[in-house]
Amino acid sequence: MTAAVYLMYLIGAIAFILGLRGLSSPQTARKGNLTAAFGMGLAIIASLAFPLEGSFGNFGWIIGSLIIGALIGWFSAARVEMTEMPQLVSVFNGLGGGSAMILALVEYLKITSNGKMDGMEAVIILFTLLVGGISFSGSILAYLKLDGKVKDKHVVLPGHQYINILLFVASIASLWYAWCCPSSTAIIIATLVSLVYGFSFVAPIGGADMPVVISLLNSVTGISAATAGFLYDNQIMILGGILVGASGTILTVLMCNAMNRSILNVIMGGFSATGVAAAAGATGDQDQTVQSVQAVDVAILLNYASKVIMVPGYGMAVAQAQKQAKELDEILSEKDVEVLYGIHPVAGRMPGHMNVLLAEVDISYDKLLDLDDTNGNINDTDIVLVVGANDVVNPSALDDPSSSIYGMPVLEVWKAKQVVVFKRSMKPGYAGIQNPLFFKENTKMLFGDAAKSLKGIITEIKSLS
Amino acid sequence: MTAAVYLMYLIGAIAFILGLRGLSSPQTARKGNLTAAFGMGLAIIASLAFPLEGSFGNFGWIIGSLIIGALIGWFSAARVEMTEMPQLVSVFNGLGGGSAMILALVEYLKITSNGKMDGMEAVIILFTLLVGGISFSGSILAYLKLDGKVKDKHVVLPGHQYINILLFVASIASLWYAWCCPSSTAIIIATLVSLVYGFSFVAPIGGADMPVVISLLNSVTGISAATAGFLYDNQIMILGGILVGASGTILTVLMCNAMNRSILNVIMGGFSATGVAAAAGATGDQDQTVQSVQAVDVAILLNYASKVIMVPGYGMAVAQAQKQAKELDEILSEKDVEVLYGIHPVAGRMPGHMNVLLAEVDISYDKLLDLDDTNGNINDTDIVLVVGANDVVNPSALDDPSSSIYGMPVLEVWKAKQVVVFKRSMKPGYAGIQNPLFFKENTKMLFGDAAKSLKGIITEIKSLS
Amino acid sequence: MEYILQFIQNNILSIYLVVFAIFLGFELISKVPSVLHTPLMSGANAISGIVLVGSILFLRKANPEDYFSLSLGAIAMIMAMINIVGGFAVTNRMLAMFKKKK
Amino acid sequence: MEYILQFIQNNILSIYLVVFAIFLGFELISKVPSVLHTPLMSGANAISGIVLVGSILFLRKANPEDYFSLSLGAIAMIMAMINIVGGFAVTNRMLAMFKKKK
Ligand SMILES: NC(=O)c1ccc[n+]([C@@H]2O[C@H](COP(=O)([O-])OP(=O)(O)OC[C@H]3O[C@@H](n4cnc5c(N)ncnc54)[C@H](OP(=O)(O)O)[C@@H]3O)[C@@H](O)[C@H]2O)c1
Ligand SMILES: NC(=O)c1ccc[n+]([C@@H]2O[C@H](COP(=O)([O-])OP(=O)(O)OC[C@H]3O[C@@H](n4cnc5c(N)ncnc54)[C@H](OP(=O)(O)O)[C@@H]3O)[C@@H](O)[C@H]2O)c1
Repeated sequence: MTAAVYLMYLIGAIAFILGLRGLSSPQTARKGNLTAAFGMGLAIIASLAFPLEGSFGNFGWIIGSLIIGALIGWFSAARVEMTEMPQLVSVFNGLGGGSAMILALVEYLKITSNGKMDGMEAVIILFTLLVGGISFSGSILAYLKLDGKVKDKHVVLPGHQYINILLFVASIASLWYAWCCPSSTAIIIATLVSLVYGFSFVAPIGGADMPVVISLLNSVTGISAATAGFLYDNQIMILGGILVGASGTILTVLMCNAMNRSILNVIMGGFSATGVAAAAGATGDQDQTVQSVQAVDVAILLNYASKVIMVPGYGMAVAQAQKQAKELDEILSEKDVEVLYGIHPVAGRMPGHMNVLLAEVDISYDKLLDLDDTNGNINDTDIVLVVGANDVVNPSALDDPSSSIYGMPVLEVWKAKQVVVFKRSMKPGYAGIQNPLFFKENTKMLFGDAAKSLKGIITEIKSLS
Repeated sequence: MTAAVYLMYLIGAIAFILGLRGLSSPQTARKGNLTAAFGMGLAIIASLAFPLEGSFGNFGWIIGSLIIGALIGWFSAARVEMTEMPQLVSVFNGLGGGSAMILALVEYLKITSNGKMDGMEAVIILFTLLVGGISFSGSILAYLKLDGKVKDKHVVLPGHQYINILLFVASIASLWYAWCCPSSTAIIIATLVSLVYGFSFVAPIGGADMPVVISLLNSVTGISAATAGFLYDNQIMILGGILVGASGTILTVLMCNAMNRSILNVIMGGFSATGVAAAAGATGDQDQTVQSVQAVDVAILLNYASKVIMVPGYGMAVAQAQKQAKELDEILSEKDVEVLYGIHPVAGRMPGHMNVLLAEVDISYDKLLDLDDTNGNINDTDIVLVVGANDVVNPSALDDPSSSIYGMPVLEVWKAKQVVVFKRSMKPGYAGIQNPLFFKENTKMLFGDAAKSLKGIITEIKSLS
Repeated sequence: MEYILQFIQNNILSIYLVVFAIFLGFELISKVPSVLHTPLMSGANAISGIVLVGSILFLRKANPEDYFSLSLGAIAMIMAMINIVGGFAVTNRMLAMFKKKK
Repeated sequence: MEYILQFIQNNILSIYLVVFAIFLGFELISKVPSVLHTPLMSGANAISGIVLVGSILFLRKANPEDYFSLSLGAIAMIMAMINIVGGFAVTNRMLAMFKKKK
């Protein structure tokens, strides 16, 4: 029996590995995800069947919790809008971390009430408590920020970095206390301090950096799962946790690289602070003029173009304009206009966000250009349609050392013959800074919701021909 | 102390992993190899320092053996010609397998003399003995075949496949006997049968397939090291063995794919048999004529060319003509002739063989085209110089379903304007089949040793200008 | 120090496991193309719910009278289960969109 | 069957290790470009000499009077050591040629 359970865990672990391998190609990704889910199912069954000394069963509680959790998870996943994906991932991540935290808490209480505990075991429990707690409260705040329920300025205190250092020291101290002199009071204090620290850790980080933070917290949750695995001497927990930790770490690094910022810079929230200042300056700066156009003008331009690149950004997700983009693409392709898409690695609010949107409406992979390919193609492009993107097409990143995004590689759309920018207002994007692109000679602004503007253009083109 | 030794092993294992990672790029490959060697050094030191119950020391024997082995290894590595690399790797591989085999043998004798052994332990020992023995005798025969000391026909018996099946059954039976009724006689018989089986396994496989066999035996040696690791409960042995096993397996599969043959087909030696028949036919087939030219003719052709592709093969390694190739390349490049190299994945006698040769004389990576790139470049090429290649430029692979290499992708050199083939005779290449390329209208043959022919061309070109 | 050395000695296999898993994780993830980063994030997130295994084992051992432990354990389980089911389901939804097109 | 189940139970960690190492090996090796296949082959070959560790441990435990075991153990060691030193040295020689050019 024991051997059978061990084998189930082992197969589950292999399924995790194969699942992640599957995720490395779009063709096999879906199967990969299901493989990983299958591995998880095996791990759950194995845990229910595990021959446990001193087990009281409690299967009523267990099955009940499983069902409740599954139902809640299933319905939230089925109901969520694609634009709210970052928020959902963030909440789920917090729940995983919270679960690890509670587990560490109850294990601590159980072990201390049974007598003394082994030193290393206590270290593992307390570490799990700390990282789980940080992940829980941090993710919840990240969710609130992403959802716009909490604004940066509501939670940032003056000298916040020093407060964070203090809180960090305080959590280590409270953990140490819970280690040396075990008591329920000690552990409850330690839990609270960890939670406050997680919250305060995320507080000064700018809303624009939330995806990075979520990915970081994701890796933290993974680590807490892995350390909990040590507690139960359970290999699939260790493996699963580490895989998540690796994934979170790599994604964090990739995102930071794509924004040309260090992880420390993100955590210190330096970006947000300067961003706010710059934004204030930007809105005051109204003496430059922009050329505003109507849908019909853009339709005429497109009618004479032979190569068009569309650059989607967060605004496309907000307006859900991908269907209209696809429709325009089809109409233009019929007229032998070449339509391509320039995808910036951090366009939108999650890595690969734009790819998901465009995949939703069946736009072929071959039309998607990455950063370098887009810039290589830009010179002989007649029109670039910037649909709800802003920071990722900001020339300041290249030529203004005082800009907070200076150094981030961007799509150099201004090198095309014409640029049309779709947005609703002159408001800045997530980085909160002004975009000189809008004032360039070859840039036209088409104000309004992106989906509506695209629809307008489509109608005009149809009436032209 | 124990912990320190454990850590040393662990660091050694990490060094192996990092070393192999380093090997994945030419820039880091050398460092990778040294990292792996460092890991091995740590593993040796850890084994010497390991706190062992019931150790008698015997450090004289140990250090002596280490020194003797190191000296022999070092000098054979330093002395070997680059062309003899396959032979050397094959011998080294056999030694590794042989070492595992002897170890299994002595452990068996020791344990049986001390009383009964645990069933699973015996299985591990006997398995190590089997694979180690196969690897040892198989590699030695592969070495002899590669070196031309043994010809295929000397060792192939009629109905060899049935003999091999019988021998396999015999070795399993003898192992089973050594398992159920331990005795020195039993184990010595089992060892001998394993050795004979390994020898007989390699015997029917054609000389041309030796690289595949070596790679396969390499993976077998790895497996024997890994199982021996189970015996000593030693993780670095398990890891090292498995890494080698994986590497050998992948290389075997890649080579088979590049030749468009299944591994079973290679092992059954089907290739060699048809090869021999075809070769006999080929030498008799003298009614077609070839156009034989002199160095001066080729020099004139080259003088008017603007794009030249050189296709090196095993003959370049034999003639050590890479220096002359480089010299010709430099002279032509000065005259603004574009010189590229078409590298077939199985040209030569080892995977990557040509790359090693050309690297030896500092030819830049950018000039090396792989199979697809070469074929893409061939149409506007003025002259292809086939320097000692044969099978890899054989059009039968594409258009003659009866050919033994039918289906293998080849370099389609005959699509170039002119082809010059450098070889010493009309003898076939390693696959032993005739090459219709030699009889094409746009093919010229330059007979003689490749290095001498190239030197002749260089002299002529210099005198022309 | 004493603790740590002792721990290393007793858990050397688990330490190997951790090291191998870390390398394996990095090799696997670094192959994922940026197109798939969002699904990767949510898929990995679902896997982090593996902590559920711990809460099942805890609950099975908990004293059936001790409602405090039972409730906390059940909460931990529910949280992890939401993470798992929700994570895999949402990833599947995202990837379904990719698949349609092929 | 009994044996095997017992073995699995007692060696589950080592089995995990093997499984992870296999995956890791395949991920690592499949990244090596064909240019480097010959050095990979000889480098991997050198690593297979790790069986030396076994022969060292064997020799250290062998009875100093038992010349039969000592000689066989020494032969095993010498063979493995040739494999190691020769393998790494020859790989280094090959790779040195690659490096020169950069
Ligand atoms: N993708 C990631 O993984 C990731 C991670 C971390 C940070 N970020 C950050 O997120 C930002 C992404 O850049 P981005 O260019 O995609 O977006 P952005 O800079 O945030 O700009 C989005 C633009 O879309 C416009 N917009 C919003 N709703 C719209 C609608 N319904 N119709 C038309 N336009 C609409 C907005 O202007 P109006 O309000 O005037 O309409 C805004 O200027 C970068 O700063 C990046 O660093 C991304
Ligand atoms: N690379 C690998 O990993 C690998 C693995 C397994 C099998 N193989 C097999 O090996 C073969 C490789 O093909 P290949 O085209 O490179 O070689 P090949 O077909 O063996 O032909 C080599 C040619 O070089 C000529 N040659 C030998 N010495 C020469 C010298 N000193 N000067 C001039 N020419 C000389 C020979 O003709 P003369 O005798 O008339 O001079 C011979 O025709 C394939 O059949 C492949 O399947 C390779």
